[in-house]
Amino acid sequence: MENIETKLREEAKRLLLEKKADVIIGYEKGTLPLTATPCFITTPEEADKLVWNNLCTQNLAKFVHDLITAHKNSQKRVKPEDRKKKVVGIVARGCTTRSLIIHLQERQYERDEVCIIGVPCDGYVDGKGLKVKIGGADIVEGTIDGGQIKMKTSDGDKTVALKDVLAECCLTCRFNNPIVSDVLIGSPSPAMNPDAEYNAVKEFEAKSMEERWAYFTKEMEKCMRCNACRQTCPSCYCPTCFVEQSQPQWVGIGEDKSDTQVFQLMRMYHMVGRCVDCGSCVSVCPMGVDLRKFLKKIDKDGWEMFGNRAGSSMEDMPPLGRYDEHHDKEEFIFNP
Amino acid sequence: MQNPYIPYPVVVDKIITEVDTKDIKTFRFKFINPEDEAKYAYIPGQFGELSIYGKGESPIGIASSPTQKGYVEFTVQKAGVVTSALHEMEEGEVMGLRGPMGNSWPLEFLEGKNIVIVGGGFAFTTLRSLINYMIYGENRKRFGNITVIYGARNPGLLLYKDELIEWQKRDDLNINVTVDKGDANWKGKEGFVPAVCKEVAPSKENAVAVICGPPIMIRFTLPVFFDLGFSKENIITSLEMRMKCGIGKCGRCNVGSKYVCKDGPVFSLAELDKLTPEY
Amino acid sequence: MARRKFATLKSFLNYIGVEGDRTLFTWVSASEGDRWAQVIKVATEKIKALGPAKKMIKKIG
Amino acid sequence: MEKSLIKKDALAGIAKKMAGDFLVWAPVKKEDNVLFEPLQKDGEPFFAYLNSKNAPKNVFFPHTEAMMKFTRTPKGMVFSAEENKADQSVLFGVRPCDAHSFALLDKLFDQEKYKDGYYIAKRQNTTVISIACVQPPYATCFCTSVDGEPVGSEGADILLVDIGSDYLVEFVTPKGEKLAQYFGDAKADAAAETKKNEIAAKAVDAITSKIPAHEVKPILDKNFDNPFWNTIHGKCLACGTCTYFCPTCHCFDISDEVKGSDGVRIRSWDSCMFPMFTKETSGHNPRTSQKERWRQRTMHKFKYYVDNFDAIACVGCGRCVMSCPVNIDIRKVVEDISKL
Repeated sequence: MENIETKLREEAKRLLLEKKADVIIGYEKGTLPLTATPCFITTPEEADKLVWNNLCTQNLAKFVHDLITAHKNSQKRVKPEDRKKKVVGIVARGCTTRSLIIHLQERQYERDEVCIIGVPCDGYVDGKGLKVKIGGADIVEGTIDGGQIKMKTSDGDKTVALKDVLAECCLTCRFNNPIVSDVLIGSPSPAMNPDAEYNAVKEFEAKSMEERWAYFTKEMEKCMRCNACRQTCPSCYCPTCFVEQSQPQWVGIGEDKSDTQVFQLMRMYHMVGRCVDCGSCVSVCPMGVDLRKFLKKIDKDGWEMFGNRAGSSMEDMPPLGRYDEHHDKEEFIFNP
Repeated sequence: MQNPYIPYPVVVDKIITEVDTKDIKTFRFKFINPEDEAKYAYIPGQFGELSIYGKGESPIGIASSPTQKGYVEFTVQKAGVVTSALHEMEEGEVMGLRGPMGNSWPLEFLEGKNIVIVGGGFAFTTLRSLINYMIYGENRKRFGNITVIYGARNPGLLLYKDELIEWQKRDDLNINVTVDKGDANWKGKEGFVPAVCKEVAPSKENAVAVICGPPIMIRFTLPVFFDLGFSKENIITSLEMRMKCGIGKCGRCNVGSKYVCKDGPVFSLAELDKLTPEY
Repeated sequence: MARRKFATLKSFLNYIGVEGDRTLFTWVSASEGDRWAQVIKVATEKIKALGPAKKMIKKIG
Repeated sequence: MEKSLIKKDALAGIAKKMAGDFLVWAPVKKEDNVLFEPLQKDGEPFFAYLNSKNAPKNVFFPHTEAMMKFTRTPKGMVFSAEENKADQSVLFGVRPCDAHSFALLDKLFDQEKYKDGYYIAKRQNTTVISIACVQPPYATCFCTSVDGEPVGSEGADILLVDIGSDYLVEFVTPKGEKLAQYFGDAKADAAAETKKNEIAAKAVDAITSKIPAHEVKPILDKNFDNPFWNTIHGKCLACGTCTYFCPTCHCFDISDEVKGSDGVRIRSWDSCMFPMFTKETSGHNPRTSQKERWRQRTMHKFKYYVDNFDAIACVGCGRCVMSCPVNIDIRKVVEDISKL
């Protein structure tokens, strides 16, 4: 990874110097042990902050949408002939490029407004899972070295194998290398284990309806409506979410069980053809709601019903934007 | 002790459509429990939370004067969920009223001084309360000259039209009503509020200006008063912010350390200067 | 396409444990009065058989 | 009042005994999280915790709470206030930082002019039992920078201090004394007291994370428009995690919910991090971007609350530091402000 990091910094510097990008969204070291956090680089000197490792968790595509939207809003008061384009650079792994493709398919910005620095990915650490693995101890210091995470914790020294604490979505990732990029850093990472990607969904489908409902309600009860899942999701970019509309009010704002269920159900359902399984919502959820159990079903249905994997190809149309007369199944239709 | 979150039940006693566009109405409420009226003792410049069960609450300045006994009035523009529901209500229906809330126009400070009242559009409501208070019976003697400058976009948008006529008949009030643009029947002044203020040119001697209106009006009116020599201590205004609880708990209407609902809404410009410019 | 949305919605509701028969989709043209009557009749029977909905129903008061 | 001693392994038994007599909130392990929840009949309190995931403020200020109910009748709407009553209860095992937060919340909810009956009723009827932090639970703990003490009793009615094989039980308030019988007859001697003082001093030293919280107030007074405020918010997701987990954050929203002819007015947590928080009906929003919202949150904790209540609205629990999805670290924010 060291080598990739060095190259990444060099490329970032070059892009800023050559004015190929006005800002580069990447990751820097966090203030807590074993964390990396999003950062925005606008000068070549700052590029040395950039890191690339298994602690880079979030899907940064969200910030591309935010920055370009904010820029466009600020340009509204500028005369059309004086308007400037802003090019946002982004450090993107496979899932991040999928989100960018979705933004492009959904016409959120143009291809030349984003400069994609593709990086290979071999998965990121599930921070909550790591904590569980070490019995909930507080991590005081930590390093990743040779596939091992070594930690000083409130409960003594601990070592955990990296592969044992990778995020669930990474373990079965099909697209760990960038799908589209302007600059590609390093050589592609070896494949993860995509053949197993729907195993958990299949297992869940095989349960009885009441078992499934019990699991859904149990997970949703953890939710405290902090909105972190929605806020971090690159595909959740509506200016006003249905949750916040007051005329009419679609869902209550409190912690009522049914309101939480409706919020989560509707947010997840809006991900049909749009969830790239980046795991950001799962990683930011402070309460550890098992969102992926449900979102992966949406991914599976998209693949099985329409042969689509969200954001997997620049040429594809979004699956809900088209229809295949010969192959779309009809058994869901009620024909008395 | 009275739970400050619980409204008093009131009945809509009278609805007066104020403007041609019909989206501003004055609602007169009577308390269902007579003892609540005494609990609702208010001062001009305060506001109340109008509460419609199932819709929510909306903070609105009190338009009537405490000298008007037996009822409380609010002039409300139809805008959000609650105010829209209010506009659908009919006389005789029951709803809720919380308050009174906020500080108020500084009556003690105003006493013995010449008062210049400047109002624009819909924001005239709590100024109307103040005027009616000051001109009521013996109260009038407690204040010096009273000059009123009130403007609306057009004659149809003037509030309290009957009262304006009554006020103009009095010789102890200097009433200047203006519209941005008149119509065929309009015989009064035409022109923006700041221009009329310049024309009327009230003296700064022992005077206080009470100004309330849309931000754009305030922006252009203040320089006129500064030119006339009014100090920031002697210019008073009322702020608007999004509010919910009305009693300084829910945390959204603060400007710096002050809560507009509890410590305001009335501030002098000198006080506002000490606050953060975030409103 | 509406049909794709409906197909995935029904599948998703079923997955989280909401009875599949509570969501029914069909095509009825404005000219198909008889068919419309038939659809409603059978749908009503199905829903009645399931009994009152208990999931995601909000209680107030 | 004399102090008692209890054996360390007696703690869970005492909590369970109390739970037989009234409502007891205790740390409970729920899957991977430790949360303060009402102790069920067959439930086990989890006292081997560092601290609870969420702040126990929800005991007094629940996420969602009914304020009044209304019913549509042929005679029109009839409404009834929710009674401000609360059953006698015990909040067992909060950390001193969280107990400290209650003293701070009291300042707001229990002001002279406007009293918040919903909060006050629960607060008055709840006995707070703290368990002191002999070791700082987390490396991110910084209570000593914000007027807290790891072995402090501010906001607590009873304080338990682990002095080795026993807990020293200190009855801080008359409300705490009323529960003395649950803690047995063993009285603490002078040696135990000495031990406690040693532990308390060591615990203070063990807290190595420090922020210049008191130094920033005069700086904040003058720097509302400092360009520094442009530097924090870029990566902020505008989620409410920091505020929902914060023991002292207390902003709420009020809304009505109706079904058929019945309805309820509820209040529920809100957050200054949410863009809609200050948006007015007209569309105007005095806090236009996340920059203003971050400034508000910081100012509220380290300036506005100090102006109004002479206290910093932060207890140094570190929950916001640990829970922020994008690692915006309030310790660094305060540190940076101190250098302006």
